[in-house]
Amino acid sequence: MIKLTDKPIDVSKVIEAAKHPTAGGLNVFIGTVRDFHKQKNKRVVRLEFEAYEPMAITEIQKIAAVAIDRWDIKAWAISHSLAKLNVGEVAVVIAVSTAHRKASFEACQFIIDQLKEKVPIWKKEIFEDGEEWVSAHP
Amino acid sequence: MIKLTDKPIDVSKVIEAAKHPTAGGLNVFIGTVRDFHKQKNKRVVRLEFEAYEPMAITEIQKIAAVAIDRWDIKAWAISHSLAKLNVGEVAVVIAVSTAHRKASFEACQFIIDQLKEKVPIWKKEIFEDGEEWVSAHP
Amino acid sequence: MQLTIKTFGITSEIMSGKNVTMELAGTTVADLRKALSAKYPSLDKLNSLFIAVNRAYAEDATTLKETDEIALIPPVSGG
Amino acid sequence: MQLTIKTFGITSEIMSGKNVTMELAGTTVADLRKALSAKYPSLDKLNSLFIAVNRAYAEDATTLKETDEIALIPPVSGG
Repeated sequence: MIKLTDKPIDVSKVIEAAKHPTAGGLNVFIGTVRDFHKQKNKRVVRLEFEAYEPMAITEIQKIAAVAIDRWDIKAWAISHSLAKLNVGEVAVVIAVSTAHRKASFEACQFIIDQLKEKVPIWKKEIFEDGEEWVSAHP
Repeated sequence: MIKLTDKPIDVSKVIEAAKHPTAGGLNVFIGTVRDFHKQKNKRVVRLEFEAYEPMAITEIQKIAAVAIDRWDIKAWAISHSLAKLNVGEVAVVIAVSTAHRKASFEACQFIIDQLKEKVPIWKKEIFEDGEEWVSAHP
Repeated sequence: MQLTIKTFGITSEIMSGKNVTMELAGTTVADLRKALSAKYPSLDKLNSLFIAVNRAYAEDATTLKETDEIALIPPVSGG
Repeated sequence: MQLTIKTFGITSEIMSGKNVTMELAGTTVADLRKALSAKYPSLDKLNSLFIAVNRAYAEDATTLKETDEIALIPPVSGG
């Protein structure tokens, strides 16, 4: 299951979609909005997302295909927010179930690492005194 | 938060308890009941748990203390079932939040690995034709 | 040929639009890169800039057609 | 001295009870191990057997008192 949504992400639904009777381990990564940007020493007020939606879904499918090839994944689900988010709210949920637990950790970490590197989704941080597209500039 | 319970585990509650405004990454491990015991080539019908409760809580506290010392953990929560469980049901939930995502994966994996090694909780697998305390014998 | 280019994130601000039309003399992604760079020098200041053709990352050697769906991918930051 | 020993998992089956009283001639965890092994030879077949004293894993050299909370910890299998 892949979902890009401007509604609040229902974490339980993503987890349910990744459950499987042959799985013993289910790893879930939840990215939440941090209140502070350390490098900039600025308080984060809000986040906004933009996505190139059809390509984002295709790229997530490609990442999942590589992961399924590498680990014995029983079920998986990914939901990414495209909403305006406040501090503490959920930006992304990735859930992966495998027969044994080690693979669930490895596969879930691989997927979030790849997502952050390749999937065309952009995050704008809104500070008290301005805003900025994350990672755009050196 | 540490909870041993004979009621169904509320996964959302465990996750909520591990959220923190200074955290950007929240990793969750969910152990579920697998339908099949590969080594024994037997179908699992049900699981039962027993715990030495006060010592189990103390041992989990010790494991968490080591993890907090090793990683910059913002919040964490653990719930372990002591109920009779059917296939697919949740046996354990561990949730750990950290500022950055890599640490959340490492800390959560450390905690489940240590829990399986040291915490006095025992699992009995009920098969169609018998039952057995897991790992008791060579 | 005339291309319509989808922009995202900071590239929408640099190019002042979400769908920007451009006349391209050349035929490849590399030619498009040069044309973009000449018209919008601020694009060169980005950490990276990929060009997607028909919803997939494209190589510099890829040949473009007027009917292609072309998009600029500045540094992604999802998750 | 007389000890009351809490049993868990398979040890409750081997020793036919959840709280088993035992007369111990010696004074240490090692002595208790020997006495248990003599009375319940099936315990030796387990993958491992730890003894907890007052809710913490105990060393063989630990000295026991009648008032200690003593428990047998066969191979754990939580999670």
